[in-house]
Amino acid sequence: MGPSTLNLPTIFSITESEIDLDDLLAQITLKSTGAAAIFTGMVRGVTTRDNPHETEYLEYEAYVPMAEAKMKQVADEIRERWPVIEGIALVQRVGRLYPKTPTVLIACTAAHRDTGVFDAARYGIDRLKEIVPVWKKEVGPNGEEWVEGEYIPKPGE
Amino acid sequence: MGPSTLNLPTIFSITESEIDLDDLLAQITLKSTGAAAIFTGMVRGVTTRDNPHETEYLEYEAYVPMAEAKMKQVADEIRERWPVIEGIALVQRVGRLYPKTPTVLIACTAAHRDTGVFDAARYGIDRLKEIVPVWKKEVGPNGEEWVEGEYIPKPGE
Amino acid sequence: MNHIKLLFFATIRDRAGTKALDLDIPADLTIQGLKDKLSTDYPNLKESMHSVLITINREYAFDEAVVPLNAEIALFPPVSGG
Amino acid sequence: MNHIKLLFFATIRDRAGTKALDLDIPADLTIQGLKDKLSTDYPNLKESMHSVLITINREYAFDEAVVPLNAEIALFPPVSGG
Repeated sequence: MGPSTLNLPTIFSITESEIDLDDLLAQITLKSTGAAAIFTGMVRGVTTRDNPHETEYLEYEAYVPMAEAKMKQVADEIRERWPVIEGIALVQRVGRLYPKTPTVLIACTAAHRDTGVFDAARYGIDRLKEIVPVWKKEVGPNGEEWVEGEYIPKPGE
Repeated sequence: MGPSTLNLPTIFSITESEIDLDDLLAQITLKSTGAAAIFTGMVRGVTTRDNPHETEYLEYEAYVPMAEAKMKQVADEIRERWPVIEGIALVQRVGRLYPKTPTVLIACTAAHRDTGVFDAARYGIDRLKEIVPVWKKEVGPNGEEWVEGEYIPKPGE
Repeated sequence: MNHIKLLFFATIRDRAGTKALDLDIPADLTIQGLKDKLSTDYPNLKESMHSVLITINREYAFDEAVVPLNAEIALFPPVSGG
Repeated sequence: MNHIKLLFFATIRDRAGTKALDLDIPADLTIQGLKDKLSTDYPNLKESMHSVLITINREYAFDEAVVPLNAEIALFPPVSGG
């Protein structure tokens, strides 16, 4: 079996700095790692689905200590569902972010690619968007507007 | 709808250089991009599944012009199955590669995360391992051995 | 009495006109009671109280919960990170 | 006659003892015929001919295919990249 859970790298952070994929990936790669699934979200300058519009920039803010605690919780949930996961990184960038800029990253590593590493990353980003207290205000040619989430956490989440 | 397929960025390369995730991601990010799913494989120094063993390094080689043509084909197959995909990068590193080093990357971008971008990346790595002519020799404490693939391409692949 | 710290984020902060507030509340006040008090004292917030998310000491909390002593309470709309 | 270029990779190259070979073959030789010829001329390759993958001008090819003029033919084991 792999190394004990205690020593497995878990990174979670709210940051104003650029997201460095190569550095984060290196930090969650063990000697037993053979596969990584990474999701990144970026600011869309042009949106065509639902309500088509353009975006000049997004202004992100976070309730930092709670956000980091909830990211830790998302990582714990991932490890509970996919015990083969070795390293996990969850990073949310905040501040004023322009189109094409990566704003969020979820990365999961495992020994092999066929034991859930893709599903784990997918779960991570879905969950982050449900329970991690981060908000964004969209600024475009028609003024500014807060983006409204829709998930209502249940007791114990 | 998004930009016409003709202008969509598609990167495919066999390289001896380090894989730069941030740079590749930037190259396949459009103004309409909001999500990226990235898979990377790396050299496992310690393998526990099937035949447990240690690896000192892997020596990769490729039939370069055909490998690049087949990577292009994998990208075309992805676009046919998931027309929402915006940018695609497929990179295989060759040469002598040590544990923890990323050896391969598949990245797909799309406007949103829920329209197939994860499945497209998963398909890309599975397909690359079936039809792209690259081989690796494993060197460890007990000598060296070619890693044997098992897929037999069908006519027209 | 219970001395608590309130934090507001996103739309709720815009409506409250402030990021944070120190508040004295009765010792056995529930989250529902706190919402009622805020609706009365800060009319701008009244409409938001239906859909607001509330946390007690950085965990999601619900209407029946009693606000603990010296709690850090945050009020914000459903999250929209990513 | 048909002048073709053969390329060997991985295990097949190790057994052939060379990376590439120029070869003259009969004009209507099939891939199966080429395999037979290689098994005879290069006994080290005989065992590999059962599982070898063969490409003609960088596309996967099968036993019935006739080798085109001046073809680039590659022989290799199932791929193992990634």
